[in-house]
Amino acid sequence: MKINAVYYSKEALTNFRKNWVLSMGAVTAVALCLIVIGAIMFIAYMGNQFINKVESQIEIEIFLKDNAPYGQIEALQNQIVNWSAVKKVNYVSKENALKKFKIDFKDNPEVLQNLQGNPLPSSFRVWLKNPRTVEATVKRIKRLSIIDQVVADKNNDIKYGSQYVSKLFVITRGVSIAAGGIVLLLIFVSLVLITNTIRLAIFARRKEIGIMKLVGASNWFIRVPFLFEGVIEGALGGAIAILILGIIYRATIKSIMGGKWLVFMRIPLDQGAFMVMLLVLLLSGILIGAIGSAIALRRFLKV
Amino acid sequence: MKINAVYYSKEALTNFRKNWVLSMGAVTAVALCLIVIGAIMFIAYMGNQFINKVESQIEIEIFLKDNAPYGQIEALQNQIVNWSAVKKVNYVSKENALKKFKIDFKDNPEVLQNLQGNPLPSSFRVWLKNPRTVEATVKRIKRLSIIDQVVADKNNDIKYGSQYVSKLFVITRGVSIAAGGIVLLLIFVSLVLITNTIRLAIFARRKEIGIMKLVGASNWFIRVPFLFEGVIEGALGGAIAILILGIIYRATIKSIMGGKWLVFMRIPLDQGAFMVMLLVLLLSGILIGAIGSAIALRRFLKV
Amino acid sequence: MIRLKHVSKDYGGDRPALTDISVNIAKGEFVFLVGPSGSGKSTFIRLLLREILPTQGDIYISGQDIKALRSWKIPFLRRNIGCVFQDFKLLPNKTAFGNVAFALEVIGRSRYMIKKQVPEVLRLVGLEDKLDSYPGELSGGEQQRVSIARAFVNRPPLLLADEPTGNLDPATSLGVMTLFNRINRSGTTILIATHDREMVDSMRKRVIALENGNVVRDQLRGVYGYED
Amino acid sequence: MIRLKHVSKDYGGDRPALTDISVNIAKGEFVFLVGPSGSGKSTFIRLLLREILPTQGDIYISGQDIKALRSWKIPFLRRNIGCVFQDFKLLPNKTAFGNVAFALEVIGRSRYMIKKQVPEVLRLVGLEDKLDSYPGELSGGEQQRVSIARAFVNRPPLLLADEPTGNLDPATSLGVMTLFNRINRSGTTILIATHDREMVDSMRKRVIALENGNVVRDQLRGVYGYED
Ligand SMILES: Nc1ncnc2c1ncn2[C@@H]1O[C@H](COP(=O)(O)OP(=O)(O)OP(=O)(O)O)[C@@H](O)[C@H]1O
Ligand SMILES: Nc1ncnc2c1ncn2[C@@H]1O[C@H](COP(=O)(O)OP(=O)(O)OP(=O)(O)O)[C@@H](O)[C@H]1O
Ligand SMILES: [Mg+2]
Ligand SMILES: [Mg+2]
Repeated sequence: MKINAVYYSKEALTNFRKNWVLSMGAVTAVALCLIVIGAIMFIAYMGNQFINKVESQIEIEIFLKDNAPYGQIEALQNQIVNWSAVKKVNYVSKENALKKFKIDFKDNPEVLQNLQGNPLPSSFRVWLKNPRTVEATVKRIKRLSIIDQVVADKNNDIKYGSQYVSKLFVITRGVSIAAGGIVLLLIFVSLVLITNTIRLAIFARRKEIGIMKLVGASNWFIRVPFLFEGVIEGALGGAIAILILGIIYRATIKSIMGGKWLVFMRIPLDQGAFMVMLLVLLLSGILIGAIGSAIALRRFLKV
Repeated sequence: MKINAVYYSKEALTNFRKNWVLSMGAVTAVALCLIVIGAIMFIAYMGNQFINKVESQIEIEIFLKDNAPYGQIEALQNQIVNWSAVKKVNYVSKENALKKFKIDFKDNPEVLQNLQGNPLPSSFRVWLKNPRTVEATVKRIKRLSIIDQVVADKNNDIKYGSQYVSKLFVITRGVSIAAGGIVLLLIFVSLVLITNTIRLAIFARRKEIGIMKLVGASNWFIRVPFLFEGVIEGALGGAIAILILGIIYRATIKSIMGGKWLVFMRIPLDQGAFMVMLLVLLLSGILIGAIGSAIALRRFLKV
Repeated sequence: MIRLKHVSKDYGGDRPALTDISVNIAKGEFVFLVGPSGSGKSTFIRLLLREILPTQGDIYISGQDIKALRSWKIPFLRRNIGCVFQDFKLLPNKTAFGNVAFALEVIGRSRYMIKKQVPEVLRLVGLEDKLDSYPGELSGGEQQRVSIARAFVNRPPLLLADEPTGNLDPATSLGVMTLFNRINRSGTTILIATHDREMVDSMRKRVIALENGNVVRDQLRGVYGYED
Repeated sequence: MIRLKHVSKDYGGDRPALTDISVNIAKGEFVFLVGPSGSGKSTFIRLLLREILPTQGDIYISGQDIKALRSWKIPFLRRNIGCVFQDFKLLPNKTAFGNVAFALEVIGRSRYMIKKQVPEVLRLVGLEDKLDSYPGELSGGEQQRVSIARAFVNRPPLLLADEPTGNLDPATSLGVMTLFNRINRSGTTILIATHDREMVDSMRKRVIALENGNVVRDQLRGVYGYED
């Protein structure tokens, strides 16, 4: 029905203009909620990037016997490097280990003074594609037949900071749960608020709705313009949220990325991901508007 | 005017009952916003406690010469312990230092194997009342005349993890600014939403307001019931928020305090502080209701 | 066209608004519904529009039991009934044109038809220069005339009017009555609730008189009655 | 009591609603304001209530220039003017009692006085059994009578009424007119805008006739005029 589509849109737009206060109420409600959600999404994204970065530093150290034969060492490396879970295997010679030790302990000269010769072993450092496979991989290394010929004591000399790793995963999970929970709560809050706003808007026009019914308008004829209006308001709210978040982003990104206080977690910011986030916000706005008015209408437009 | 107080309250209550949808809209808006604000306040409180705990572990170490005379050492301790900024000064003997070193390095047997005799110095550990005074206190220690007789090299042997300390303060500041910002944003959001809701409520009754004016009601006569109504709605919203936060608190406090995933930051939870928080929420609700309706009224009740 | 069988309506007050009303109105009739204030005239009309349901009895319009009507069919019933409401019931955010056009939009008339018919019908009630005024900008009588125009713009087979001349001066009232008469002659059934003694007396149509919710008189070619 | 000096009101339409009106109404007079629909009667009354301001000219009530009135004084002006509105203007969430009581609450009458006077005045208009009905539960004529009761419950020195009998049957109209007459005899100035020819003709009071916003007749002991 071509005429009706025209009628509905015209009607929705007219109502929007006529009931300026009501409409702007709904729009600001959507916009504010989406701004908060967007900000939290952004922070969660940054936090996730940060955690990924930390996780990517998880490594397995295999300390080698001083007297392990060179051929066996090479064989071990060739085996491990071919596993699908493994990203990279580095060999650290005794000399390099000592250099690193000296750097690490440069503040404790009394320890270094007492160092005789080079007591440090050579080692492999194994990085994984997915840090969560670290325990499985360690087990697999220990099961290798070759391992006993290269490592003195396979229970002590294969290390991956087990305590540190499990604690990190626990934090990661806690933080994701908390962030997800807050975002869900806020989506719920905004949905309730928008339903409320639209319900109020409909409530304010309940007399008009009654009149329409008396003149013979069918329920859908009355409902559709309200739905359209909700969608318009949601979309407008989403657009405003995007605009404001964009401005905030432009204003603060320099101080976040280049500034002092977060410099220790320099995170690569993906422009594409940011764009996707904005698109998600706009769509959420539209969805919220549609769902909100649908809920509001259900209550008030019984015959 | 006794009659008027009665009239106003009666009027506000009647309106509240009559305009159930509008009123519950405002109440849920207040409640939801306050729940989110309360949750964030709670998290911020916990975070603050956590940071306080970390900060309270900041200490200054003064490594003493092996050949420092006992009298001088005692004099130094007596001097420092009397400073108002200082909470506690502990003496760590050479033997205790070695014990601790052995515990710290139990995973690096190759280091311990090479340790001959006891190369570790004895030391003072100084805790401060306010960790932020650490740099000033270190400077003050260095300025002491007695210091050169006890310490071999006062620039290297007085340590307080300067890097670590300044980074911690930066994080602390960042986190407080972020939390404060989010709470402020949310207060603003809730104020806007509540003003909106009440404005809609007034908008829905603009005809009634017009009639009241025509019958000779003064502006304050019309305004006060709306203000009362806003306060009632705000208080009710605050009460609901408190109720729900209380339920959430009871349900989760066990898993937070006793559970696994936050066990590493065991924080003392002050019941009193929690009660104060709830009270603040209730008052905020009332205030938000009053301010919200005041703002809404300003716009609609010009003569 | 209209058949009421032992219809009662009780709002829950001291006494029912209508008690055991049985009335038949044939297609093409012109009927006045008279009675003192509060006697149940508006209630009668609201029952026919299915705005309210009778407490007892059955109501048939064009042979259809409107009590048993499925709720989604109600709009279609109402599209066949033009109604002038006592309190006008105009949409405040539509102009006079928009309010009348709405009755046509609802039944899916083309924009061309709307653009043609609405100004014509508004001219008939003497509002050709108020097309773009909102109800808030119209005088009481002008609003009433918009309401009348809306009621018969889509030529419904049944026209109900509650106090259609309450806010009109005698000259305009006469014009409106002439209009109703003309519409009636084209076959439309007309039921008018009114207090306008002059009008009723001069038209000499069928008069149904209500009092305290009872039909006290049903007279062909009747007069207003109720001598003061 | 009322003095209009060259008052014009232009809403911005094709032609002004009132043009250069000069009228004096003395204290204690009883005046009918007649004229066809849209001639400016309601506008005249809204000007006196300072609901709207005149485009030109000055309006004095009890010697006070109401155009120059400070906005916080307006409620006090209105408390001295009882007004019956054409569209009733009842508060939908107050009962008949509540609506009438409101006019007394506004001026700070004691609850005792309110409890005594309101039922009395509602009895005068024949609504003693509708005290607890909300406007939505009242018939058109009943709402109009609540509006009348509210207008004079606080015995204002000036009573304005816009179409006070438009929704009333002739018998009730007569009762209301008798009431107005009685109120007038106690010294209250009364101005009634109406289309009710019978009423105007039978009362023989001063008649001011408007047409297209102009005073076309101002006649002591006049009649409705306008022969059809
Ligand atoms: N919604 C309602 N709830 C309760 N009582 C009602 C309701 N509507 C009408 N009434 C009562 O029913 C009676 C008949 O009302 P109705 O509106 O039918 O009268 P009417 O004949 O149209 O009167 P009028 O000429 O004054 O318009 C009145 O006494 C009225 O108070
Ligand atoms: N707010 C407004 N904006 C624009 N025009 C208006 C407004 N109010 C009234 N008018 C116009 O002013 C003219 C006079 O209106 P008014 O209400 O005074 O007439 P009236 O004499 O009371 O008529 P009725 O007997 O029909 O009530 C009318 O043509 C009307 O359309
Ligand atoms: Mg009626
Ligand atoms: Mg008028």
